[in-house]
Parts: sequence; structure tokens; C-alpha cells
Amino acid sequence: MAVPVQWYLLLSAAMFCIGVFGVLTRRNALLFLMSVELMLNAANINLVAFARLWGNLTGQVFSLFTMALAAAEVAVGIGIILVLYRNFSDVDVTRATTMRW
Amino acid sequence: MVAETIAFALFALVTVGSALGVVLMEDVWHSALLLGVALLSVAVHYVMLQAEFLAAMQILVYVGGVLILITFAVMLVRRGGVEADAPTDSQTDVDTEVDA
Amino acid sequence: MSAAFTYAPLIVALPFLSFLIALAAGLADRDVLPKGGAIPGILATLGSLALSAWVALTVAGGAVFDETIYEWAVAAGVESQLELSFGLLLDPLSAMMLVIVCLVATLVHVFSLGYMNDEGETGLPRYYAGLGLFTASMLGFVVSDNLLQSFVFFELVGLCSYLLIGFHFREPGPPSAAKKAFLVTRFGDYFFLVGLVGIVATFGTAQFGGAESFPHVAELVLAGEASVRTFGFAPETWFTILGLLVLGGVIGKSAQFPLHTWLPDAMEGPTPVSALIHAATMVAAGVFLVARMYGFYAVSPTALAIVALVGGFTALFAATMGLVKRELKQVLAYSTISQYGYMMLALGTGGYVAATFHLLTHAFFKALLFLGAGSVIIAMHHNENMWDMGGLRKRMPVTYATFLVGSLALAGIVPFAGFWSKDEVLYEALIHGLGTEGSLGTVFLAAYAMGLLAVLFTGFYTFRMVALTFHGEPRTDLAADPESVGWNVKGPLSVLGLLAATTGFLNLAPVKKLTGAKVDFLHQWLEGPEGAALMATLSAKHYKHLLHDVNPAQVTASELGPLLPAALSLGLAITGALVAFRLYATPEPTEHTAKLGGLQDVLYNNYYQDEYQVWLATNVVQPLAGVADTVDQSLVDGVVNGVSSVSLSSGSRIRRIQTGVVSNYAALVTLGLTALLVAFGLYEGWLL
Amino acid sequence: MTDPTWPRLKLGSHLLPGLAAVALFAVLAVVVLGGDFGAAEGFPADAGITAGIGYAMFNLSFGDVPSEGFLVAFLTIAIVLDAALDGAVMLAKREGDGDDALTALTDGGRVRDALGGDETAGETNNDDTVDGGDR
Repeated sequence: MAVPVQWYLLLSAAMFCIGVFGVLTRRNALLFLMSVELMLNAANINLVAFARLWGNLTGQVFSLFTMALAAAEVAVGIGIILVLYRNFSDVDVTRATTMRW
Repeated sequence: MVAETIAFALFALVTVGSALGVVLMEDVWHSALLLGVALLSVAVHYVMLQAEFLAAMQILVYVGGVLILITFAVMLVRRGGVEADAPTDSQTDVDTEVDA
Repeated sequence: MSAAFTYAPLIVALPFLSFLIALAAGLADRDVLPKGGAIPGILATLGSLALSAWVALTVAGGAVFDETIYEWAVAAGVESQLELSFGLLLDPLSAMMLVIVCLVATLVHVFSLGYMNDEGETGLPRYYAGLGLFTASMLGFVVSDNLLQSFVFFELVGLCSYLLIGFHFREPGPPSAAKKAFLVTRFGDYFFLVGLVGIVATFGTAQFGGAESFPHVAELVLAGEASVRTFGFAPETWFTILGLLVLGGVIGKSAQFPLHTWLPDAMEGPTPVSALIHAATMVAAGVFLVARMYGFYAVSPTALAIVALVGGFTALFAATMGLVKRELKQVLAYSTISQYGYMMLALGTGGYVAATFHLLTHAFFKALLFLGAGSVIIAMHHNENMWDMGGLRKRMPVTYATFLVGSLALAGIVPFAGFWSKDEVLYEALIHGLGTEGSLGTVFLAAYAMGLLAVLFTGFYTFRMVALTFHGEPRTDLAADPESVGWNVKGPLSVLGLLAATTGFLNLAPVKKLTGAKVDFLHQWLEGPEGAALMATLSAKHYKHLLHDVNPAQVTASELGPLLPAALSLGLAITGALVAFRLYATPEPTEHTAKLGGLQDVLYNNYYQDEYQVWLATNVVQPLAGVADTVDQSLVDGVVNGVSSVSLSSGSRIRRIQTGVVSNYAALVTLGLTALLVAFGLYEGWLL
Repeated sequence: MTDPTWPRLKLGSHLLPGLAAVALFAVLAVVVLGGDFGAAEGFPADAGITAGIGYAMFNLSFGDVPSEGFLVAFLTIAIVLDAALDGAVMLAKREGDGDDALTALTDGGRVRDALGGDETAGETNNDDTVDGGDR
């Protein structure tokens, strides 16, 4: 096949690191949520790439589950963000520090 | 198969670029839109990886479900945007939290 | 199993019950019991006495008993199983001791009616509760079938002595004396405890009797037929160490040099308590313990030598201090120390029967003397100074007669009880000293010499006491018109007087030697009933075998007629007595102590024993304790506090990491992941 | 509604922590590029991939392409989705919506008024039918 698996892995790593980057640099909870989506997608790319590498469907099926999990996660995450917004009138994660020492 | 390689490079650029846009945009709304672009380009990668069904699912679940949820949330929490919760109520709830 | 043995636990339980009753009466804070609780005590000790007599008769009938009653801890190990239990060992020795203790305790209870109740003392339920517990503890100690149980009751006896000596706790002297008695004996018990642990660790058992008992196992080990863990020592050395550790407790309790100093102070307690302590409980416990595990000591020449030397030296040492005392009870106190020295001397020189015999006779005549002294003290309104007495003979005939009997017994004048037992002690020491080869024989002879010399002093101080108290003219108005004493004082005195005069005939060993008549009943008694398997390791015959065949020094008795040594000691005793009478039985006796010169002060101050012990405590122990305290405060606590403060401060700093901001956590996770990846990559070689 | 804005990048020193992510990417890139994965096997041209996925989800082995069975994971995901839905509902519910007397009384007196006189009971008690769920 034409495109070597390394490239996909590189793409996946790049996406994942961009997700991490977002988590590290932004303070908006919604951005967090999106960054997490990016990371999950990076993982999915990995899974699918390896599925093709080995000619085995396991990776694809698994990434399907990951999508389902992502949907669930987003649902809960949205709920949390809304509560956050209601309690702090803001979605800045640095303000929600009630659980700090 | 040069065409495939070129396609990969192209869509990889789109994916990474839009992903970077997601984390670097100042406005959350733009971020959300760019996230949609990124997710769609990932679906293209899936097609190239012989995972057509997954690509369909990606579009259905992510772009159709997750992204809609996120944009909805963005609209709900934007300052001065749509009145999701009355600010006074929120304030009361904060007080409740402190007292309880 | 004989019926007597079924009821034997009651011997201990009955006085304990009386203790509980008296305690309850005391707590009720009203006079709920007539005579302040004396009646239950008397009934309980009488019951115990009856049961003891029954047990003794059963033992005489050829039955012995060694059973575990209650197992309170079982530890199953890899190699063996360790059982800690309470049990009964009823053999001739403990049966005899039971009778002694119960008899003396009964008489002391009765006497207390006169000494405490009639004198209008308050707090009587407390007093009788103490007596009951004291008696129960001692009885429990006597019937112990293992060393651990012995230790438990040994400690209980010490506790009771503390309670009773400090009975008049509002006065300055008694609490201090009680504390001293408690602490000094506890100092000895510390060694006992270490020795006990050592014995259990070595033998896996603390039983006294039977084939599995530790003295018997020790014998087998020395004979090369068994082996035990000896912690790197040769078996002989290790057994000697263990024996000497236990001996520490004995020296404390039996008031042997150098731990004897508590006993004279213990005279602060009520006189009946003194009688109980000196005659049957507490002090007797130490000697009894050595007799109980005599099989363990008999195999070690070093332990025997130390026992003999301590005994002989204490006998002489205490006797000299008794020479100059002014108080009646002080003289008796030193005589007690001295007499228990004789018992230790006998045990150390292989005279097991002699020691037991002296324990028996001494219990009676010393109880008699103390109760007699108590009678005098009642009459003198609690003035104990002998120089304020005199001429009581005519006014207190019963007391005088019984006291005289007791004194004759104490001094060892034929044919009273003390003569026979003390003579046998000295005789055994002499013949074993002469018969044994090597240095052990020499040690025995030295101990014998000290014991023999002590006879002279014993005779002197005894009759100095008698003369000053009862003879001459009254030196004070009080002595001229003493208070009369009741039946409850005279009764016990008469019983004990009879016993002190006659118990010597239980064991006429010299007579047997001379005539061949089988009149050494105590010997036969301690040989044990024929055919009882248990007695194979507990009989006097077995001990003789141990001393001669297993002990490396081969303690042997020489063939020496009993007449000459008996005549020697009797002569010395009579000499001492006569000198004392010449000096003090005059109408106007004077203190002759001035003639002693510099020695006088030394004797008055008890050889400065207390002083040097206090000096040791303040100048050696206290600085040591100070150093230990400093080390504890600075080093140990410092380390502990340091550790805690380090973790405290580092914790309060590290908690700053917990900002509550998700980004920071994420950054840490990312950096950590990167670092881990790099580390693993470099380590496994797939990175670079 | 806010006015439409041109997309603007948000740059600045707050991006500094992102260096950690860059470092992670560097390490990952080195690892990935240094690895040897060989040629991809790929799937046969006429293989029913979607059908294979369907079979794999129910532990059936009729597919053309090898795969593991995922029935248990399938069911687990079903439950997780359900739980997520419940969680989302629970979170989205307003605090103090329940009939808890304590929260009602600490709620600025609004519900107490509702309890006393029922003219203001309207909006806060609308979803009383939803059970529990507060905190």
C-alpha cells in the first residue's frame, strides 16, 4: 500500500499532542472538551491504521466503541460544563478551585 | 500510488491545521467550527484506511451528535449570549453551595 | 483421683472469697460485717486449713496430683506447642506448705481480732481484704505447678505486702516502707521474670513436675540424653545463668543480702501482718521457690555455691545487726533475715530436707514470736522500744511463757523445734562441705562457718530481747501497768507455743543416725509416697541423686557423727544466751553497745546498707537515667520529631502542587509521560 | 447574539505550557519514525468489512476478515451510554429542584414561599416527577 503506517501514526501523534496542547494552554472548559475529542480521534486513527496494517478488524470495531464512549463523554462533559457555568457564571477551569487545599 | 500519498498529505495538512486552529482560536465558536472540519477530515482518513463504515459513523456520531452538542453548549455558556440561566439564579445557587 | 484433690482449688478460692467479701464490705462504706470482716476470713482460712489437712492426709496415703486446671494461652509453634496454664501440683512439699500457711493465716486472723479490732482500728475491711488476698496469693503460689503461675502469685504476694505494710497510710512511715518493700522485691522480680522467660524459651515449658518438667529436661541435657537451645552457651553455664536469674527474685522476696533492706522497714505494718509475712507468706515464698525447683539448682555447682554463700553470709550479717536494735520488732525482723539465710544455706549445701524442715519450724516459732511481740505491743500501747519495757514477765505470764518457748526455738536450744532444724541445716552444710571435693566443698565449709558463728549471735540477740522485755524491773509506768490482752491473743499464742516446742520431733535425724530408729518423719515424707511416678523427679531421694551423680562437682556427704556438730552449735547458742542474760537480765540493765566502739555506729546503721544503696541510686543510677533521658529526649524524640516535622513541612509545601487547576495537573501528566517514554525508550533501546 | 467576528488566533505567553505537548510530540515522532512496521497487509479488495464489523460485535465468526469478538464490550458500552445519559440528566437538573426541605429552605426563601402560599410554585417545581438526583 502506498501510505506507510508511520505517517498515520505521526498524524495521530500530532493530533494527540495538539489535544494535549489545548488542555495545557486554554482555560475554557469547552476547549478542554474539544481537545479531548481531538485526542480521542487521534487514538482512533491509530487503531484504524493498525487494523489495516494487520488486516484485522479488531481495531476498527474498537474505534467504534471509542466513538460511542466519546459520545457518552461529551454528554456528561456538557452536563458538567453547564453546572460549572451555573455555579461560577463562567467556564474558566481555574476558577473552579473549591477542591483545592 | 502517488495520488494516495498526495491525498494523504493534503488531508493530513487539513487535519493538523484545523486541529491547531481549534486550540489556538480566540473565539470558542470558531474553535467549534474548526473542530467540525478536523473531524470531517479524519473521516476522510478513515476512508483511505479502508474503513468506510467507520467514516460514516464518524460523520454521524461526531459531526452529527458530538459537534452539535458542543455548539449547543457553546451557545449556552457564551457571555452575553443566549440566556440559558438567569444570572441571578446562578448567583443564588453559588450562595447555596457556600452555605450548604 | 482422690476426692481431696477435687476440692483442692477451694484452698485457694476460699481466702480469695473472703477477700471479695471484705472488699465488698469495705466498699459498702458501712459496718455491714461484724468484726470488720474478720469472721469470713477466719472461716475461710479454717476451711482452707481443713482442706489442706485433708490433702496432706491424702498425700500421706500415697497419692500425688499434678494437673492443669486452666489453660489461658496456647501458642502453637513450628516445632512445639507452648501452653501457659494454671495448675495444681500437690506433692509432699506443697501439702506441707499448705498446712503451714493455712495454720498461720488462721491464727493471724484470730490474733488480729485482738490486735486490730480491740484496739479500735479503722479501715478493718480493707485490712481483712488484704489478709485474705495475701493468704490466697500465697496458697496459689504454693500449689503452682509451673513457674509462670508461681511468678504471677509471687507478684500478687508482693502487691499484698505493699497493701498491708502501708495499711496506716496516713502516717509518714508506712507508705514509705510499703513502697520500699514493693520496689526492692520488684527489683529482684525483674531478674526472676527474665529468668522465667529464659526458662520458657529454653525448655518450652515451665512445669515443675513430671517427665516433661524443665528441671528433669535440664538433668537429661546434662546427662547427654536430650538437647535444648542454649543460646550459644554450654548447657551447664546456661542453666546456671537461668537459675541465678530466678534466684534474683528469691533474694528479693526472701530478704537475702543485698536485697534485705526492705524487711526491717516493713515492720511499719501491723504486727499480725509482720507475722504473716515473716512466717508463712512473702519471705517464705522465696525459699519455697528454690525448694520447688530444687532439681534445677541441684545440677549446677555454681548456683549451689552462690546460694550457700548468700545464705550463710546473710545469716551472719543479719544476726550481727540484730544485736543492737532497740525495738522489739526490729530484732525479730533481723532474726527473720538471718533464719532465712539458714534455709538458703541449707539449700545451697544440698540439705533440701533440712531447709524444708527449718522452713516448717521457723514458720511456727517466728509467727509465735511476732504474735508475742504483738501482745507486748498491745500491752505497751504501741510502744515498741525495749528499753521502755522490762519486768513484763509477772504481768503477762502467758505471753512470757510462749514467747520464751519461741525464743528458745529461735536460739536453737534443745529440745525446741529450732534446735533440731537449725542443727540439721548446719550438719548438712558441714558433712557436704567435708565430703565434697574441690572448691565447692570449700565454699560449703565457709558458708557453714558463717552459719555457725551466727548461732552465737542468734542466741545473744534472742535472749537480750527476752531479758530486756520481760525481766528486770519495769522501766516505765507503762511497763508497770500494762494493758491486758484477751483470749484472741492468748489462744493463737498457746497453739503456736505448743507447735514451736514440738515440731522439732517431726524429724529427729540425729537420733536416727545414732540409734537407727526411724524417727526422721519429714525425710520419709519428702521422699514421697512409694510408687507415685510424679515423685521420681520431685523427691528428696532424687535430689540426692542429682547432687551426687549429675552435678559435676559430685556433692557428697561425709561420714561424720551428728553429736559433735550438734554439741558445737548448741554450745554456741547457750553461750550467747547466757552472755545476753548476764548482761541484760538485771534489774537495771544498761546499754553495753558503747563498748563496741566504732562498730556500734556501723551496726546501728545496718552497715550503711541503705545509705550505700541510696548512694548507688542517686550517684550512679540517677545520672545514668539522666543520660538515658537525655538520649531519649534529644536523640530518640529528635529523630521521631524530625521525621514528623520533615514530612509535615514537606507536606505543606508539596500540597501547593495541588492547585486545583486542571491545566497544571495535565502539564504534570504530560511531562511525566514524556519522561517515562524517554526513560523506557532509552532503557529498552527503541529510542535513538 | 454577538456580532460576527473574524477568526482571530489567541497567541501569547499562555502558550508556554504547551511546550510540554511539543516535547511529547517530539519523543513520539522519534519513536514512530525510528520504528520498523513493515508493509501493511491491508484488507482483501472484495472483503465485507462492514459485515465483518457487525459479526465481530456479536462474537460471530462469519466474516471474511479475522477479528476478535466484542459482545461483552458491546454490552458494556450500552450500559455506559445509559449511565452517561442518566448522569447528563442528573447534572443538567437544577440544584434545589428536588423536594428536599433543607435545600428548599436555603434557597433564598423562594421554595418556602412556595410551600406557604402556592401562587409562586410554578417554575421551580415543574419537574417534581423526576426523582432524587440532587447531589
